[in-house]
Amino acid sequence: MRRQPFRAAEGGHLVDRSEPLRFDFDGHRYEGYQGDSLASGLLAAGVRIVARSFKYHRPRGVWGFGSEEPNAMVTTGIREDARANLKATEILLSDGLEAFGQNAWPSVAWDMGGAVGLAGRLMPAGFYYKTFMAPTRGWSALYEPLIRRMAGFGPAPAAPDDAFYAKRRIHADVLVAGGGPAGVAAALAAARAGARVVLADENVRFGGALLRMPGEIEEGDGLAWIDTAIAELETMSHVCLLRRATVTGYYDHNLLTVAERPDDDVEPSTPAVRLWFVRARDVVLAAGAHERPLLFDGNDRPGVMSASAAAGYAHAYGVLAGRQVVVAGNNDSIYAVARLLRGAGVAIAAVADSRSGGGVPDLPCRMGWVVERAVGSRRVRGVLLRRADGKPEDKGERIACDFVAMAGGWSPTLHLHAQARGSLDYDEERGLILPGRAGGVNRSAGAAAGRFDLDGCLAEGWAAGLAAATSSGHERPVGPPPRSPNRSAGDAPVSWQVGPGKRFVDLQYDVTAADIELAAREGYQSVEHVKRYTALGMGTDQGKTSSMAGLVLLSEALGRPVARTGTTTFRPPYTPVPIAAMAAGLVGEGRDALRRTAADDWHEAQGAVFTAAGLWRRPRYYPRDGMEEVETIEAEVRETRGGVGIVDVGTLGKVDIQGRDARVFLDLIYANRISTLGIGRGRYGLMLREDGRVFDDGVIMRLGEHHFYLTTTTAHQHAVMQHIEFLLQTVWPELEVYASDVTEHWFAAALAGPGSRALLGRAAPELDLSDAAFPMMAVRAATVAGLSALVFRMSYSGELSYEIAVPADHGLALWTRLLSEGREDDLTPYGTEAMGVMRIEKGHVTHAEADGRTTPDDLGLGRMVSADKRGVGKRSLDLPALRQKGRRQLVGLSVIDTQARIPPGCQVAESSDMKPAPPLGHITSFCYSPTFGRAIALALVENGRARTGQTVHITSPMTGLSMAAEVVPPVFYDAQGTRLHG
Amino acid sequence: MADDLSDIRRSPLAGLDLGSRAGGAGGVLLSEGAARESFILRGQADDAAFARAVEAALGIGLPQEPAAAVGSDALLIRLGPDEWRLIVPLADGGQFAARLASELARAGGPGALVNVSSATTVIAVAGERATDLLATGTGIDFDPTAFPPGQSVRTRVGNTQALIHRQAVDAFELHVPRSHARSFWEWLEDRGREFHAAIAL
Amino acid sequence: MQRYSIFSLLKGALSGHQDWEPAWRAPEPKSSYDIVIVGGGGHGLATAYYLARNHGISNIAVLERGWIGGGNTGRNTTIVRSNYLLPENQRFYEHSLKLWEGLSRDLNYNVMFSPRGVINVFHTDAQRDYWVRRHNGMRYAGIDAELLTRADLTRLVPALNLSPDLRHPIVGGVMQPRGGVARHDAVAWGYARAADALGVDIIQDCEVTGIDMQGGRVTGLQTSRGPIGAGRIGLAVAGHSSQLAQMAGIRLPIETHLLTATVSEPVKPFIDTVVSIAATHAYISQTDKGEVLIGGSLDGYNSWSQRGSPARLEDILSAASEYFPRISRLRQLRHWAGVMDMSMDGSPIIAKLPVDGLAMTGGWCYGGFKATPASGWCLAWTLANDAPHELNAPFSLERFRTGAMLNENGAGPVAAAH
Amino acid sequence: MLLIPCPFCGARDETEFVYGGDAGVERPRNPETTTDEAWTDYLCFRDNPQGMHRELWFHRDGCQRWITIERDTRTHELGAVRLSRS
Repeated sequence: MRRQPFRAAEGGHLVDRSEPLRFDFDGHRYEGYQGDSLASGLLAAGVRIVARSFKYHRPRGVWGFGSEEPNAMVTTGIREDARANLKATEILLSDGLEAFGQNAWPSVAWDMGGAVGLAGRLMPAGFYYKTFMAPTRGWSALYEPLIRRMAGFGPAPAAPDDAFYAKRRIHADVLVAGGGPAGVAAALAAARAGARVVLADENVRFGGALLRMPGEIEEGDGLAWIDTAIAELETMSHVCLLRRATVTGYYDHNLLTVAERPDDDVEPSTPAVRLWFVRARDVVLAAGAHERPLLFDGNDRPGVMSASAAAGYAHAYGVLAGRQVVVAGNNDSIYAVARLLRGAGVAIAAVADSRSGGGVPDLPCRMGWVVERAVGSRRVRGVLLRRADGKPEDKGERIACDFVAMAGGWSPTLHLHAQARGSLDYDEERGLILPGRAGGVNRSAGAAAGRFDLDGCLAEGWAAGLAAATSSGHERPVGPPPRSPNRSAGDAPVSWQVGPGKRFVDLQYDVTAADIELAAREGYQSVEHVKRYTALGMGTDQGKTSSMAGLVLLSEALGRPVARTGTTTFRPPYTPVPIAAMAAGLVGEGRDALRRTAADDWHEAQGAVFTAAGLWRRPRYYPRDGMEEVETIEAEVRETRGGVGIVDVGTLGKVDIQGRDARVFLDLIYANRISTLGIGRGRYGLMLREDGRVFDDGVIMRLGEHHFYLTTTTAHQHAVMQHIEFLLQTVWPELEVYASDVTEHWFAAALAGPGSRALLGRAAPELDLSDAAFPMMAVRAATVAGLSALVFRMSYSGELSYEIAVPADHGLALWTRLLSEGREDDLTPYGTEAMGVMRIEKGHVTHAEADGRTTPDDLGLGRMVSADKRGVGKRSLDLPALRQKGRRQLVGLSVIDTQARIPPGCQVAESSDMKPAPPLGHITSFCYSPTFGRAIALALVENGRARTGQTVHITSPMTGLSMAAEVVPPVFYDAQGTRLHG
Repeated sequence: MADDLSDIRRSPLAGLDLGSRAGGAGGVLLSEGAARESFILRGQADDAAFARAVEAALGIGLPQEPAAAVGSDALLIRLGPDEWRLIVPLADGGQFAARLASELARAGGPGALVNVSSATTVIAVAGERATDLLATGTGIDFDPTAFPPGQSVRTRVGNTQALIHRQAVDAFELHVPRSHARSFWEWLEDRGREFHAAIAL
Repeated sequence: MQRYSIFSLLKGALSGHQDWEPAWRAPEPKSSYDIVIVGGGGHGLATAYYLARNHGISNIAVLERGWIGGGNTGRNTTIVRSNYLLPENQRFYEHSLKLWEGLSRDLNYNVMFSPRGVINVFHTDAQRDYWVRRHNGMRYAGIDAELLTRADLTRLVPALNLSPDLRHPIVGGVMQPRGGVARHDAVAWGYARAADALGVDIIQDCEVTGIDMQGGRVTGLQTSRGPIGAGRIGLAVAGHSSQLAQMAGIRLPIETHLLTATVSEPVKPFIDTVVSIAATHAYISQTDKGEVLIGGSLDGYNSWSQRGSPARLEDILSAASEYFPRISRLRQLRHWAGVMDMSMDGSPIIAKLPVDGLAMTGGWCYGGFKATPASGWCLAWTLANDAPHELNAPFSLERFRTGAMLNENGAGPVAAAH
Repeated sequence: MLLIPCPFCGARDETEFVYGGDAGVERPRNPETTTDEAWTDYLCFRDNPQGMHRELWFHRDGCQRWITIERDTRTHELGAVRLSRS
């Protein structure tokens, strides 16, 4: 195990030195402390190369401090447990953590892929658009496989994520995004005013920039003031504090997503990530700012890093990024950073300030000097400094160092503001893009709004919190705002010092300044073109450190002001969000509840094989010992047709219709007339869509003067309800009709077969089942098997049949009592397959036929459309295309070869050759009919009815199967309907 | 007349065998609520005859807010401009409904009364983390000022539509469609892991 | 035009890539053109290219409000296929697919068309019957189509979850092997470069604010860069078809809706085909960068906001991770929403409009990207001949008047239902 | 995700609702005497404005009322809201 050579003797407010931890990186064991991030642990151990770059495989080190990190992406865990593309800066060190560098073989330290770097000159931005075109299929056959081998950063996942993920949907008066000085001030002001506050920060501790650099608030240590404020907020029940929680997305009507990583030390019930959906009345955006890089040759070498990050490792973790530093930059922060590093034990080789004049006496300042080049390959060994205003032939000065802290100024974090569709303003003088007009109800504060002094951040945060509380109706007194003596703005003038060489703009995708210039030269001049041509800002850091530099370089290349160049669109999320967190609670039945009928437990106990019917499950058939599926289904059909069967029809939609205008309304929503129905009688009804296509069908029963009960297909329960309410509430609001969905209340079973009358007669002895007393399409209230029920005489199977409905709480009792009552009748429970066979034999249509394209006439139901009344969809039937000759019409097909079986998805053609030609039609439903001893089908065939008697071919070109069949009328079975009477 | 049906009534949760799952002590307690009779009552809120008939039958006035009006045993909840839900104990044996039906008939038959007693199953969610658990799956604001105890809302929770009746700050009854009940219960248990949900009979 | 090839790339490397010419010019608009195409996306640029190449008309301008390829061309899920149900759509999209197959060479610009196969999986008998029938029908239209068993699926898509314990288990699939993906931006850029080389003026940052008409005929356009005369005008502005048609006083059977798409962080490829899941309407592929790209269904209401709803994301990501469980280990990198021209029957409109000299391509619903070459090809034909080609004759506006809707998925005239 | 202020239930998430399209489309009172053009206008043709749009939503998971709202299709800012039948 390696010690911690780069751990300072003291310091580090985030680490607990009494708790050492061991961790592995690329197979080597290291030591760190509780509270370390993986990045700080690696730096403490002296590991400089933590990653390889995407395109050129250049060695890369830790660059930043948090979610802005472009370089240090690692994989944790191995094989099934591996998690790729994690930022070392965001991983909390835990004992036994295993991490690996990415995009390298065998390791990031010794990467064979580095050889690719040599071919780099052949790979400028967009090189693949210019070649790999020949031969014709060359791209996909030859080149793409190679490109795909290079693709991706980390390894592909090897297993699902089995961690627990959670979600929470809450409401807040004020959401504060960012828990630095501005955010904490905002939260405190808003909470004191009485607002419900959510404060979220991505770090393990509130404090923001104060975590990295000390500051003074209210005449004391800034971080101590933050702690006190947080302690006060923690006492308030209307405040929710979220640590390690990043506000990732800003959506319509002030809905924001917050990804919280509660703690890496998980107990089983702690989610790996809890995704919050916060509906906030007002939002304070205080997400701070990102430090900008400087653009010089070799600015990607391990050891070249953000100055504030270098300071942060020293201050927060007591970790030194090296022994000897060159601090370079364009703003006052370099002095504070240099002093902090010096205090922590780092030798200051030079402080290069690109501004001329000024300087501080206590540091080796080079005023008006810039870094031209970083020297060293596997790690930085020194820099070449030169005068900012010097001539190219001026020789620079080489200064040895083992790390470079660069301070290119700050870019306010605009992501959430921009996601909310706020406007962006370019401040030419300060070289900053600032939030302009707000999109949602929000306000930006602190560094996110371009205030870089501590006092300004506190004041602005406080004011924003107060204003947000006020706007959500909370005005309790809050006291005075906190103050800080740190009032220097520390603004950076725009300065993108550019020399020759490989100047990396986007470290993650290896985009250089030359790439951006090339794109501009080739005409890709919109900032979006440049992004897409070079991949600038498309990495997992989403351009947090690169987009501003890219913008300025592009503007310079085109000789136009930055304000005209504009920015690319800020897309959510702000940082990558685990897909498993988005999916939490929505997998399997959590996403689509499985709907079960009241008899479901019986079906399950019986071993039924189920099939899906929308969200419902229904028995497909009931397996029998020693019988294949097809035999079983045939038996269920035979026994029903020959005796009596029972089927669970509890899934049909049911609607209760009442009100004085019920009859008028039913005439309008059905194509056929319903108003003439007598009490106690029922009728088959056909619903059309307004465009004249068949929408749904069912049975309408009249239970009373103004009381009807109707059924819908299983699939359209909700659609029909919505349709009915639409018509009642928006088209005919004058009608007094009350429609109630009663699908869930009723269970129903159908008894079918010639034996159904006898069985029902015993189960409902009080009921007169004679044809005269209880004719077809009649409805009666009765006691069946001791249960209050509604009995309908109707038939779907073509046999004498009764449907019995009881409240679903009694559904299982009805089902089991009928089965035991029917034991002597050999009552056969049957599933959807047998039901389907019988309905095909009978020529009843389902959604396979009424597929949203067919008219009543297409389905042979034209006569059902009342000529003498209005109704939904009727007008469309007069449109020319719906009356046109040559439409596909419903027919029956009877397969000539009795041994043949129809495969799924067949077409209907004139010939069996299956050569390309327009087919005649297609099969809609098919089965083997045990009744007729051959395969039969329903089909939609061009001019089908006129083809009755002709031979056509049922074909399946993909399987090469075809069979001859005769066109017959769609009702195969008992066309006269005599069997309906038993 | 039919049998006494209390012994044959079957809950859609029966197949889950809650008895075998019972136990645990956590921030939230899940249990199946007592079965109820429930009815959809439709009518015009400004129809005086309708309102009088309801009051005469139930002894409580038609609530005009989405709040529940509580009578001696009956709960009357306004769910829509012309829709209420009447919930009464199962033991009532349909007396409330019969009285209401006859009062409505006497008033000339305004509105509509529909028995939906079997349509929903009652699931009770209680405990200090009850709102947190429900908030994993619904966008309703559970702040007591926005949703005070005694009120009810119809909304979406997780994988189902539900009528949530808030009995106390941390006690809720959810009336969920019976065909969804099992899936919903399992969803609640899964989401409840975060709060060490316990199950009671 | 400077030819692109491996040799030109080598030459470029030697000169430090200083000698590459602009891929297209940035001309000032002329006072008038024979034909003006509104919309510098793939469709508009393709229209200009085919007008110049196939019909010898090169006095053409393409007017783009922003930057070329900045609309739906740059915001789709890059899928190319011709696996449609209706014969009219089959013919049209197959023509498009054939153009895709030669496009990189045709344009001398690698659009990275990658025929890695488009697979549709299904879960129920009814879905099986539908998908198999659709693919059997494709065979009758001369289009490649294969039936896949579960074993085939295991082989072709090892990451796919074929467990019978899924809420909606997969029972089988169908595949169009010639379907695949292409690099979306490159399509716009390749057409732009090739059209420019044939003399077409591509004018960016030029917003059309009005259409001038005289005697029932178009005469030109008002733009943010001044008036431009035009003999004929082609609209290729899907997402804004209604607005442009409105300038000529025409209402369309189109609503504009959002379609959400998202990508994961890049990882090494483990999904090498395009897979579309019937149960959830999610379609999944992995880009050559390594991002898993997931598209879903519409947010469902008229909108030009390009943001999409997180509810839709929960939807498509839960679906994606259920059918590709390993996806659950990835993180979502970025999401966006396209602005979709949803026609009232789910099929496009490529037609002359009821004003002389004005034609459009639009109403693309989910089909816009894959249609790019044929859409441009057909609109070019229609503009050049003042009459539709037989490929686009069915995609008329009149069909909405006669009831001859091309109802690809059977939903009624409800834009969001397609 | 929109927050739709249902006039009866109060503000609820978009996921509780079903979109019903342009509220300005009126069904011809006498379809029989309506021309094909006017009838198909009702069926298919829409203004599809960029800006304020008056549209119908069905509160499926709440009061089950159809409501009419005004919404800016670019920003999703809401205007007036009412029950469609009131």
